Amino acid sequence: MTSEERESNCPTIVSVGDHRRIKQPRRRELAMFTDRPWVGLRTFGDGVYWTVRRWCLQDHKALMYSVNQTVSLLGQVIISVRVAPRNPSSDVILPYSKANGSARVKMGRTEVIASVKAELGRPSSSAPGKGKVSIFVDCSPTAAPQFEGRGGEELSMELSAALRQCLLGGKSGAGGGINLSSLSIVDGKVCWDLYIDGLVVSMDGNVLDALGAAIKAALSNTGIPKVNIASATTPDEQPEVDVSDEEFLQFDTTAVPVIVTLTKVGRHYYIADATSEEESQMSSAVSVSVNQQGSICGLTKRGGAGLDPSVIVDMISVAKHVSEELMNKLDSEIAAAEAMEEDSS
Amino acid sequence: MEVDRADGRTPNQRRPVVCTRGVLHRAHGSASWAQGDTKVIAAVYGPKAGTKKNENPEKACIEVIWKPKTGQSGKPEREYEMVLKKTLQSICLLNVHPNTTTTIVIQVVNDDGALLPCAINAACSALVDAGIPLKHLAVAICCCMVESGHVILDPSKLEEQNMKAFVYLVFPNSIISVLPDGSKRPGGEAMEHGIITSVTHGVMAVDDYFSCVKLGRAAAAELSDFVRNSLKLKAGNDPSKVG
Amino acid sequence: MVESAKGMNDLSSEMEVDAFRRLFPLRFHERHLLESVRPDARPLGKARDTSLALGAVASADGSALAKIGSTTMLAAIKMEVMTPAKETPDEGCIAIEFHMPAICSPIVRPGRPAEAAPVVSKQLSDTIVSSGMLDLKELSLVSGKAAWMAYLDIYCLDADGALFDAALLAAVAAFSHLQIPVVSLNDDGRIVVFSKESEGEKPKNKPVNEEKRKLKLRSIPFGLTCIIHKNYILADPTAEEESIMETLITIVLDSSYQLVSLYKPGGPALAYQPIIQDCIALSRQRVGELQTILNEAICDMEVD
Amino acid sequence: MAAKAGTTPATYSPSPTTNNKKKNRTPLFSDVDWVRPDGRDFHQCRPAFLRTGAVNAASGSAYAEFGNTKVIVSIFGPRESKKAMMYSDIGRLNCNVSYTTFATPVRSQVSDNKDISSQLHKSLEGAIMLNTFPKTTVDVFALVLESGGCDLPVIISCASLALADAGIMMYDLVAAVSVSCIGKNLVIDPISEEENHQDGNLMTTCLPSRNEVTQLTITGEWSTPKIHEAMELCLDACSKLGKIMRSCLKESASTSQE
Repeated sequence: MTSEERESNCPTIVSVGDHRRIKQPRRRELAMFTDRPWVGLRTFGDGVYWTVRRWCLQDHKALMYSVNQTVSLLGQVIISVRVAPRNPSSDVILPYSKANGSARVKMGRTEVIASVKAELGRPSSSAPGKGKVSIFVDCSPTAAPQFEGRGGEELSMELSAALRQCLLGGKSGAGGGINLSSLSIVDGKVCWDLYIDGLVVSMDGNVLDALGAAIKAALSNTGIPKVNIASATTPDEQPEVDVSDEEFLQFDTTAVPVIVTLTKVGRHYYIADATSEEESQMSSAVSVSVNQQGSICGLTKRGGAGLDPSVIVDMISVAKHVSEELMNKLDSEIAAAEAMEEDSS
Repeated sequence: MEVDRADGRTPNQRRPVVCTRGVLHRAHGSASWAQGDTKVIAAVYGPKAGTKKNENPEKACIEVIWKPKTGQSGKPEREYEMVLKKTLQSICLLNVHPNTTTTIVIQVVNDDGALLPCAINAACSALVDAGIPLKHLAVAICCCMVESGHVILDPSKLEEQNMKAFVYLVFPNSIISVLPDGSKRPGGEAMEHGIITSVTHGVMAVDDYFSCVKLGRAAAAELSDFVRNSLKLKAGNDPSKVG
Repeated sequence: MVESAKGMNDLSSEMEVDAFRRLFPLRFHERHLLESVRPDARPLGKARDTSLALGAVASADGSALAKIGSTTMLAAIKMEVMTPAKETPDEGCIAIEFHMPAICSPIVRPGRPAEAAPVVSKQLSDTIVSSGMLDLKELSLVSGKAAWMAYLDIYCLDADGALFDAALLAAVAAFSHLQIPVVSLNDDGRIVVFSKESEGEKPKNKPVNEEKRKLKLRSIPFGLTCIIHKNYILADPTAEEESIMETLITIVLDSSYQLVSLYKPGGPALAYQPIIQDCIALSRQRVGELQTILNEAICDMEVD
Repeated sequence: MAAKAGTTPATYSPSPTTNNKKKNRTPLFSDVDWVRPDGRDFHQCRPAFLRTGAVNAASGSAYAEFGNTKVIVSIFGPRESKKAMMYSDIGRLNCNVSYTTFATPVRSQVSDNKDISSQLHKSLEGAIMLNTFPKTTVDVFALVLESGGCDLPVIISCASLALADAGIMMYDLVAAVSVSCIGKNLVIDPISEEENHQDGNLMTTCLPSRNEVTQLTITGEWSTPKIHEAMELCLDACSKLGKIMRSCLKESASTSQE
C-alpha cells in the first residue's frame, strides 16, 4: 500500500492542534531510521504516526511516552457531539425514543457512537439511595463482516464488561465515574436508570478507549429532565412524579475517567492507541482507566501472554501520563463540539 | 361386584378400543388409537438418514416427540418420551437400518386415563403402518389398585386420580410361529409373560404388584388378539401399505 | 533386566485387556458374568460402597452428599415462604429439581441440558410425593396465609451409573437433615426469620413454628437399579455397564418393604416374574443397608 | 395422588430483607480498626483445601474449598471441537462457570455466568500450551457449589489444578488471589460480606514460578502506591498458594502410584 492510497483511505486524521511541532522531528527521524530493521510491525495510518511509532519501537522508551501520546493518540481524537436523529445508525441505538445524550468519537479509522438514555425506575432494595447504570456495547456488522449475526456477541460482551469495570467503580461506588446518588429522586422509591449504549461503527483498533471517550462525551451532552415530586403521599405508595419537558439538569462528568489501553508488542515495547494491525501482533494489552485526580479507577488485561509484575507497574505509570493529556484533549474537544452544536441549533 | 365403577364396567372390563391406521397422509405411517375417551394419534416419519449425536450409529435410532393436548411439553412429557422411546427400541429390529433415525410423533387428542398405554399402542400400530421392521408387537395396559386391594383395568382419569396405586405394563404379543412350543421360551416361560415396560405410581405391596401383572397379562393377551386382527384386516384392505 | 522385562510383559497384557474391553465390551462383560464377578471385582448382586454426609452445604436449610461408588449427588433444600393454594390452605409444597451440570459427565455440554435430567427429576418427585414420606401439612405456617415451599435441588457431581438411586438417597437424607428456620410474622404480614440477637426489638412477634423444626419422615423410600442381562441380574450398575447392557429396572421400596415404584422402561430383555422377584429380594437387602447408612449419618451429625 | 406440578406459586425467602436492614444500620467496616468477620488478620488468607480427582467421569478434575467457597472443576478433552468451529492449528480452550441454585444465600435460578467464564478463559489461556493439542478443544467446566467470596480466584486456581490433573501441558500452575480495599485497609482473600462492602478490588492471577501475571483486574478507586502494595500482597500469596497446589498434585501423584 503506498502512502497516497493510505491518505485517501483515512482523510479524517489531519486535524491535529499542534502537529506542526512534531512534523519537524518526523522528517529527521525518517531519514535517520529508514535503514533500520522493522520490529514486527507494518505500516500505519498516517505518516506522522508511522515515523514516531517506528522511532519509539527502535530505541527510546522514554521518548515514546512523550511523543507518542501527543501525536498518535491525541492527534486522532475527533469528536462530534449529538448524532443526528436521521442518521441511520441512530436507529440501532435509539429504538424507542430520543436519547438524552449521545456522541460520536473517531480515533483514526475507529469510529464509535455512544448514547445515554435516562428512564425512571425503582432503586434496588440493596441500594435504596442510588440510581442504576447499565452499559451495553453492540458491534455493528459494518465494523467487520464477522460481526454479522451473533458473531460480534463475544467481543460485545467483553467490551461491555470492561467498560462497566472501568467506569462504574467498585461495589461501594468508590472510583465510579457516575455519582449514583445524584440519580436518586425519592429514596427507595424512584430513581433514574441510565442506559448507556455503545455502538462500534468502524473498527481499527483501540475500540475500548474510543468507547470510553464516547461515553464521557455522551454523558456531558446528557440533559436529565428536572423532576418535581408531588407531595403528600403515604410512605407505602409509589410517589407521583412530574417530568419536566423544558428544564434539564446537566450531568457532571468531571469524575468520569478516561481509558487508556497500552498494547504490548514484541518484548519490550508497549504502545498507546494501537491500530488493528498492531493489535494483531500484540501479546497482551492492559486497559487502565484514570480519573482527573490521577487515581486508577479500573484495570483489565487482554491477551493470554503473561506479564512481569514490574512491567505492569511500569505500564500503569505510562497510562497515567498518557491519560492526563488525553483527558485535557478530550475536555477541549467536548467543549468545542458542544459549542458547535449550540451554534448550529 | 365388589368394586363400583362410575361407568358401570366390571373390574376386568376394558373400555372399547378403536384403532384406525393411515389417518395422516403426509406421514410415512400413522394410527389413531382410542380407549374410551382417551385418544392419541401417532405419526411415524422415517427412517431418515443419519443419527443424532450421542446415539449409536451402528443401530437405527428412534426419536419420540410427545405433543400434549395443550400447552408446552414439560417434565412429564419428557418422561413419557423416554419411556416410549425405550419401549419402541426394544421391539424394533434396530440392526436392519443402521445409522438412520425414525421419528415418532405422538399427539394427545384427549386424556381420560391410561394415557401412556394408549400412546404405546398407537405408536406400535403406526410403526406397523409405516412398515418399520419389528421383532414383535407390544401391547400396553393400565392396572389400578383400589384402596380395598382389588385390581381394576384400564381406568378413566377420575379413577386414576382416586386410586391407591396404578401400574402401566407393556407385554410382547405372542408370536405365531412354526417352531414347536417351548423353543422360544427362555427359562421355561412363555415369551408373552415377560414385561417389556413397567411404570408404577403409588405405594402397594409386592404381592399386589404381581396380581396386577397377572390380570394385566390376561388383558394384554385379549388386546393382542384384537391388534393382530385389526392389522390383518387393514393389510387385506390396503396391501400397498404393508411391505 | 529380568524385572523390567517382566514389567513390560505385564503392561502388554494389561493393554490387551484394555483393548478387548474397548473393542468387544459385551463379550468382555459376559466373560466376567460367567465367573459371577464384575470388572470392578464386585459379585453380581452387590452394590458399590455407599457413603452419606449430612449438612454438606452451609447456606442451605438441609443438605446431604451421597456417594455410590463414584456417582456423587449433592442435595440441598432451601425453605421459602408462599401463600398456600386455596384448595389446600394447610399444606406446604415441595419442588424437586434434578440438575446435571456440565462437570458431571462428558456427554453433558453447557447450555444443552442432559436428556436424563428432566426424567430423573420427574421420577424423583413422583417417588417422593407418592411414597407418603412427607406430610405436607407439617409445612404449614399460618393456615391459608403462609406455608413453606421446600426447594430441593439435587446436583449430580459425578455420573457413573445408578443416578436415580443416588439422587433419591441424597434427597431423603437432605429431608432428614432439614432444620426449618424459626420464623415469626411481622407487622406487614410477611414471614421473617426470628432472630434472638435483636432482643427488645421485636418481642411482640412470637415465633410461629417453634415446635416444628424437624419434619417427621414416615416410610423412607430407597431405590436400587439392576441390570437384567440374559439370566443375570447386576445390582447397582456403573455407567459403562449401563451403556453396554441396556435393560434397566429400578425398584423403590420403603422402609416397610412396600413397593413404591417398579420402573422398567423397555430394554431388550424381558422381565419375567422370577427375575423381578430376585430383583425385589436384592432391593430388600439394599433397603436395609441404606437404612443403616442413613441412620449412621444422622447419628454422626448429632454427635457433631 | 397427582403430583402438584405446573403451578408454582410465588415465593420469597424469609431472611434477606431483615438482614439487609440490619447491615445498613451497623456500619461494620467504617472504622480504621475492625475485626474481620471470621477473625482473620487483614493479610491472612483463608485455609485452602485442595484435592484433585473429584470427578471420575472427567479426564481431570479438582475440588477447592476456601472457607465457605466451594468449587468443583472438571476438564474434558482434548476432544473433537464443535463442528461449526473452523480449523485451528492450536488447541481451543472452552470455559464455562455455573452456580448451583443454593450457592448464594437467596435461592437463584440464574446459573449461567458468561462474564466469569470469559474471565476464567483469559486467566488460563496464557498458561496452557495450546499448540500441544491442535484441532481439538479442552473444556473447562466449573460448578460453584457454594459462593463465599473470592469465587473467581478460587475457580481459577482450582481449574489450573484440574488441568494439571488432566495432563494438559502448561507452563506453570495458575494461582489467583484477590485483595479488597475497604476504607484504608487492604484485606486479602475477602469473604462475601467483605466483598459487598469493598471500595475496590484487585485480583491477580499469576504463574508463580515464572513470576508472570496472566490476568490483573482492578475495580474501584486506587492510588498508585496502593496498587503496588496490593499487587505485592497478591503475588506473595500467589506464590504460597502455588506451593500448596504443587504439594497437592505431588500428594495425589504419590497416592496413585501406590
